[in-house]
Amino acid sequence: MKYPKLPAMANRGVSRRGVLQGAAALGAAGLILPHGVTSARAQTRGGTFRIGLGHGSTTDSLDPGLWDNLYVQTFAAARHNQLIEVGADGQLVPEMATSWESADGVTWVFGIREGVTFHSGRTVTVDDVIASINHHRGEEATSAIKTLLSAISDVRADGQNLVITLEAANADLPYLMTDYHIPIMPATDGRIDPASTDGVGPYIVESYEPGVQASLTRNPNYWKENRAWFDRVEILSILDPAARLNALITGEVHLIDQVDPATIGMLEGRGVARILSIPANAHYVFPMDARAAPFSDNNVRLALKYALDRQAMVDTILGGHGAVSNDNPIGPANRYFFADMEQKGYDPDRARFHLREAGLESLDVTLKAADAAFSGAVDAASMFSENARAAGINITVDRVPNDGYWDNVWMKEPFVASYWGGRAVEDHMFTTAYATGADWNDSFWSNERFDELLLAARSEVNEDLRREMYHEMQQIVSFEGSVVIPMYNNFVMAVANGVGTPEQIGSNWNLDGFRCVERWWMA
Amino acid sequence: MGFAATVTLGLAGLFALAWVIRAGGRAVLTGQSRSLVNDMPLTAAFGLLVILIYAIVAIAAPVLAPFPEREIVGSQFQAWNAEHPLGTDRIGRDMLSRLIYGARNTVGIAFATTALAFVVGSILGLWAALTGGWLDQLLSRFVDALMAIPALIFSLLLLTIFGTSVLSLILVIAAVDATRVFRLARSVAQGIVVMDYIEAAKLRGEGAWFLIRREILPNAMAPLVAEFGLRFCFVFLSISSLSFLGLGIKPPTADWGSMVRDNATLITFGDVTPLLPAGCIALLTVAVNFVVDWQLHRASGLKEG
Amino acid sequence: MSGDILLKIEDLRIEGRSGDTWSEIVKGVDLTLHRGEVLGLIGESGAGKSTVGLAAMGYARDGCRITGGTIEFDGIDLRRTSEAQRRGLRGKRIAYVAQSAAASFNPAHRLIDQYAEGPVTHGVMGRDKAEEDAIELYRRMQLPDPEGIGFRYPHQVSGGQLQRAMTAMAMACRPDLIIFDEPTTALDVTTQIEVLAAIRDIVRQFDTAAIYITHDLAVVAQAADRIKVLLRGEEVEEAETRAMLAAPREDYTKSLWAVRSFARPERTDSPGAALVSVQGVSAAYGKVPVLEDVSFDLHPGRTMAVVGESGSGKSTTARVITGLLPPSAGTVLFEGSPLPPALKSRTRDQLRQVQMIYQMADTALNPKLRLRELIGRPAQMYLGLRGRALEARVRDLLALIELEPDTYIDRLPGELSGGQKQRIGIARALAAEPKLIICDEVTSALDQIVQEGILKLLTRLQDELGLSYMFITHDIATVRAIADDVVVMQKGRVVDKGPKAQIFAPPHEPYTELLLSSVPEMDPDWLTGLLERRAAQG
Amino acid sequence: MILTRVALGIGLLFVVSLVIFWATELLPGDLASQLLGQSATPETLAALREQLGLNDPAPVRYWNWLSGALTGDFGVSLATNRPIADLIGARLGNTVFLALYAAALSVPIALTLGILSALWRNSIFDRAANAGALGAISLPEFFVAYILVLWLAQTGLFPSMVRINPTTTMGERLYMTFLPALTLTLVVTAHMMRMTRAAIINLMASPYIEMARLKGLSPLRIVLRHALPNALAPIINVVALNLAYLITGVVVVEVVFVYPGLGQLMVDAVSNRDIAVVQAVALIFATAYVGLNLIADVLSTLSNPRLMHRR
Repeated sequence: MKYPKLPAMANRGVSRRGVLQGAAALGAAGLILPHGVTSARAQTRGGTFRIGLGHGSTTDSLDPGLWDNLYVQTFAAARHNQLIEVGADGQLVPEMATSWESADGVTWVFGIREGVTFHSGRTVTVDDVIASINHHRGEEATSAIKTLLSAISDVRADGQNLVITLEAANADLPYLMTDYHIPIMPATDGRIDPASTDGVGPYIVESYEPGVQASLTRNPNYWKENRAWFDRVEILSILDPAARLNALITGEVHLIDQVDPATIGMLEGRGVARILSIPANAHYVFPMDARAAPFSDNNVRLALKYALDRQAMVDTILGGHGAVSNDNPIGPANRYFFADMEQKGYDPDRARFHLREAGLESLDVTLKAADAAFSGAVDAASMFSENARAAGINITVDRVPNDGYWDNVWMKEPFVASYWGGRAVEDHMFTTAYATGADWNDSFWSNERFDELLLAARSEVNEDLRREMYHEMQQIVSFEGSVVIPMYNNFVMAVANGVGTPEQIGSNWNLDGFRCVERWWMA
Repeated sequence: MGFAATVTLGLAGLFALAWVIRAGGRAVLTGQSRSLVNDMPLTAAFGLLVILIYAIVAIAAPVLAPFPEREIVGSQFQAWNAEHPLGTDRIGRDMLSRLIYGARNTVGIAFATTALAFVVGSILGLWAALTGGWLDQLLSRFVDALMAIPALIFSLLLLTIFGTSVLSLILVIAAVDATRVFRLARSVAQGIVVMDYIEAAKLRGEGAWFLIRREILPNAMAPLVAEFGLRFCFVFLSISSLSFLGLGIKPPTADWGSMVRDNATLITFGDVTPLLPAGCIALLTVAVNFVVDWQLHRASGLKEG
Repeated sequence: MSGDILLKIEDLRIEGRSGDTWSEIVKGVDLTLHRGEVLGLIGESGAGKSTVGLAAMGYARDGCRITGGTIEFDGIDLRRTSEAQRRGLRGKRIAYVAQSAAASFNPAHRLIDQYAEGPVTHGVMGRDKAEEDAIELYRRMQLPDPEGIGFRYPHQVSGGQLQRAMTAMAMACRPDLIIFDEPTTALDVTTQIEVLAAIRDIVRQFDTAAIYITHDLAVVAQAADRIKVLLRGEEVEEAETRAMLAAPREDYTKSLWAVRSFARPERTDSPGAALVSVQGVSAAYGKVPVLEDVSFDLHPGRTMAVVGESGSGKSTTARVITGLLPPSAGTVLFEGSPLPPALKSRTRDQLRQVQMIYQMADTALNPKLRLRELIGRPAQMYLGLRGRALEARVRDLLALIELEPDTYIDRLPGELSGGQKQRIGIARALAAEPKLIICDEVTSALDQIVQEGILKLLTRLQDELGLSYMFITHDIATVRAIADDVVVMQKGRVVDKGPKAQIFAPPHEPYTELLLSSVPEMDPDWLTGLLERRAAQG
Repeated sequence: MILTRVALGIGLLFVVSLVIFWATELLPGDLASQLLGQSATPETLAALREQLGLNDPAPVRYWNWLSGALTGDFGVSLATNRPIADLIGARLGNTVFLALYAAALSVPIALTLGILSALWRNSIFDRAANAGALGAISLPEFFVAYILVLWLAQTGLFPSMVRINPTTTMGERLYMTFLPALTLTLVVTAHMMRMTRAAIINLMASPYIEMARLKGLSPLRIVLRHALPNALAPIINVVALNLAYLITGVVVVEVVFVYPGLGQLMVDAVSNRDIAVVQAVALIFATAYVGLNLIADVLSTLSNPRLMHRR
């Protein structure tokens, strides 16, 4: 088992940075598509679907503002709907919002679906939606997305419509509304009850024991057709990887996440389950504090970037379920991904060369890692340090407790392991973590040219120019940036043969964008 | 399975070897050491042999190991083959070499820890028993309080606070063990301090330190040694339980406790690799305790444990 | 008396193990016992008398094995028969009475349960019958409250009574033969005779044959028809009791009561000023008072014997003088100046002046230290001797106590005999060059011949070094042998004190009388006579 | 005597709560930062801290907790706002159930093996039992668990994990928790067995055992009726010690078998800095430990006539 808290932490990465993600193929706002993109065939109702997740803690909260791990996220998706769903293909799909549009990008109008009832029987009103959003706003709000929603200056009702006014124009508000933190919950005099499990989602909560299990039964009045095929859903928290595997093998559960890459081969050998490996923009990183020596010298950073065997890491740490990254936070799934950029390989001599450029014969650095950063982080670090020694770089791996990793190590120590959930929109990725002085710029890197380009690109309308700008930015981050990004990791899950899955699986989140509970079925 | 057969065969071999050596000893040795060998049961001989082998391996690790401790020499989880007799681990380091270095690190750490725990625990325990009164009360109650906190969770707390460097690992486990040792030492000493020779020494006007060092300790040795045997082996277990909670020995240091942990998932698929480090621990435990039991028997069957 | 033969042992050979080497400890002993006959088996420790006694039950202790000879009990060869059959005999037809009843009764069960266990498991009688029977036997053994005593636990019953209860238990199945293994040795003189009498009577009443094992001729003389003397596993001689007492053939037999012949010459010189003066001392363990107003003087160069039964406060007096137990009242003067009551507050020199020798040399010597350190430590501490000087001193002391320095200086106590250990205790006391040595029952754990050696050594040292002894003992014979002055204590009080001659010459204090009269004498009729006399006095 | 012991125990609990509180204070980070994790920004942190009352100085918070606890109110879990009572209730039941289950398996086995190997000491049986026991305790718990799962669960004999809900019957419960119980049995049996053996062998040299032999009793009866009663005290103590362990020390097994017990709760609470829960569980553990030791002492007193029936 990982330290009980850890898997949750690993996923926090997603929880924060995944925001706004999900419109891979979508540029302009407001384009509406029919929902139910995943064509359902041969689907049958019935059965009890059991999920074993390497997440969940006895201290998990029901408060949407504090949802932070795959367990609560999946649990939430099973009982709640949001304004907008992200389809398996990445398209925005109307959910509680039937439509959304904005003339200027400042004032947004959402049509709210009528006649939908909560599990408790009440009909959903605009006020419920407003309360659900406001729960994350205002002084006393303690929500994880408080800062993200700070761009909203006003939320009000206009008949059956919801009107949201922003501080400044933002074409991406619809993505914001897909965030899992904002489920539609029943409101009483303008406030939602954070401790309530009442929602409009596909399943009704029967029992819930935090950190142990939740069982739900199908919502007979669910408004979507050909969704929510199972009669019952049970979500179990199984933190120990071996126990998870055993549960799947012995048929106790039908779906597990975080399959230990080392054992994937053997698991497939058993023939009881199949592996779903979904490429995504999520990536593992080793940020270096660019403010302080030795990392303040780009040659040192380059030396390190040439001193690791990325392919070996993908094979070993991810068991091949991922792709080599070129120190590029923008993933292949992104619109402006710079595919033709010169790929850095494992090249000790080149690394030595850069060391000498930096006026160094050898380099001694300490890399702090914990599996809290991402599962396999410590192994990855060990491999890094092994590779690097050939280049005269001595990396001392310091395995620190998972407990408190994000508070005491990340963005505190000069050289650490970390994880990013990736972004569908380049701008968001760069703004969150690479713009000078950004909240989560965990390498404290600053580059004038980069910042200029970032601003320009945001307002640039010419596709080609925009593409070039983003390519240049990726070039800069890759060769001057202060993060080593060895690989993009797939979402890897193992599914019992008895369960039917659509041929397209959502890549915006793990477990088919949390929606496996309503999209999958018993074959 | 073939593995089981190999193991049984190996153990049988060790026993045979032990028997031969003992026979040899009886033939060659004389006097004191002779009588020592004479009343040595086969189990004890076996134990000594195993410990000896471990010691050699630990000391000569760099010579014996085919590959460096931390070097990645191939793909992960290779099956047993000519180049890697025991295959490779999860990031492709040579299993055999890791095991050999593991002997060095694990045994070293375990020994340091246990030794520390015993120095502190037994001295305090003897002192408390000798002095009695409020000091005894104070120490005992405090130790009780510490023992009332589950060892694993307590060390977890401490390690989270002080970090998981080898040093703090040793200190923390030693601290937790020391409480157990204290209890034992105290109860043993209470049986000794009532002896006439202690009274005689007091009449002579000896100080507490002399009484502990020369009068009590030598007579409390037997049960302490026995406890030492067990505690020594429990250190491995503590370490592996801690690495189960992500607080074990830091990579790339090879230590059996963590190695069991790292490869444990493989057992799910009936792969024997994780059995190897576990087996090393088990074998040592049994060996050490065989010797301890024998020593106890010689020191007129004092209680074990 | 001499009915048909009950037990016939021929050429019995038994080996004992040390380490893993076996050595013969019983070397071909023959023994014949008729029904209803009592055979006294005497010898020193290591003579193999207990081993022979147990062999008569076909039993050998752990670490012993019967290697030769035949043991025929009532026609059954105990060496040939199955263990099961031997078990059938033990407790039923051959019973055993151990030396220390206190240790041989199972502390976890009530007396009567342990009594009934034998008869019931052997199917001799039912539980209820067994209980009635027990009460009957308890009565015959003159135990107080025979109905109730059986329902007590061993620790609730005094030693003398336990010894009788155990004899009763042995009688439970009305065996043909009982082995008495030093049944009275651990008892005070006054209780000893009661038990002795009880045993003798019950054996006669049931006409049971018995083997009575002891080291005390005088005791066995009272009970046995015949006496066999053993020495290192071999028979010395065997004879009818009276014959044996009247005319022992072998020198060894004669030497067995030599201690009675040894006596230090009477002192004529008048005592000097008191070395130690105990003045109105009272003391208590917690609430329990153990000493009340004890006063006496102890003179330089003389031996003062403190006599009394266990619990009379002898040893406590010693603890007060040494400072281990600060008195609740009264003072102890040393050479006229008061000693600080508590050990802690005494100076090194004060500590040095008073040394102590203990009864149990085994527990008084740290088993893990070599003689070099055991003896050397005091000299090192008090006299600051180091290195060569220290070694030389240790060697002198060893020579002084008649142990060859080169052989012994590096031995451990475990490698010494009981007598030698006691000598080391003496040497350790001498090493401090004290004025007073307190000897607490130093001889009572030793064989008589060894005792004599120790006593001679002590007197010699006294004459050479002008030491004073405070000699705590319950053994009147020893007192007669070496004391100059005597203090008689009972229940924490001094009941009688004065020069030896005066104490031992009538008229006596009543308690002194009781003590003196209780000392067994070499006369088979002594016990009978004594009992009659006491009965007469009522 | 018992009263003083109880008083001592309570004092001890107090010390424990202090130690635990002090330790959790030293832990880096606090509940707020744990809850928000990476999402934490200074202002949300501040707001949450205020809300959770983490801004009071440590002594104040300790006092608040203590005064609550003294009145039997252990407060609510800061993380989930659930009353600690019902957070712990079910889990305490589970933990105790598992402990008793394991004890019911291990104690008889341990005693039997111990007595037998004392009876036939230095026999093959004795040595084998001894070596086996040592082998068992020298394997990490989770490892024993995995092996059992491999043998007994993957073959479909027993479930590899425990899924109990209010509707599970006793029978199902016993069936489902068999593997965890068996694991724990393997872990604790060895110690108890060795102690039993040692305690009995220790007595076999005493005169009253020889006396029993000379009364012609069978070896078995001698061990059972004459040795065992006097060996009870140490045996009772070691059993109590292991019971305490079964209640307080089984977090690893809980994790492997997904068993909702207190250990898991405690570890979670620690890593979330949910001090109220940590304290409550720690106190339960300490109480179990103290209580069991107390019971052990009382029992061994009862088993000892010397202490029961004064002269």
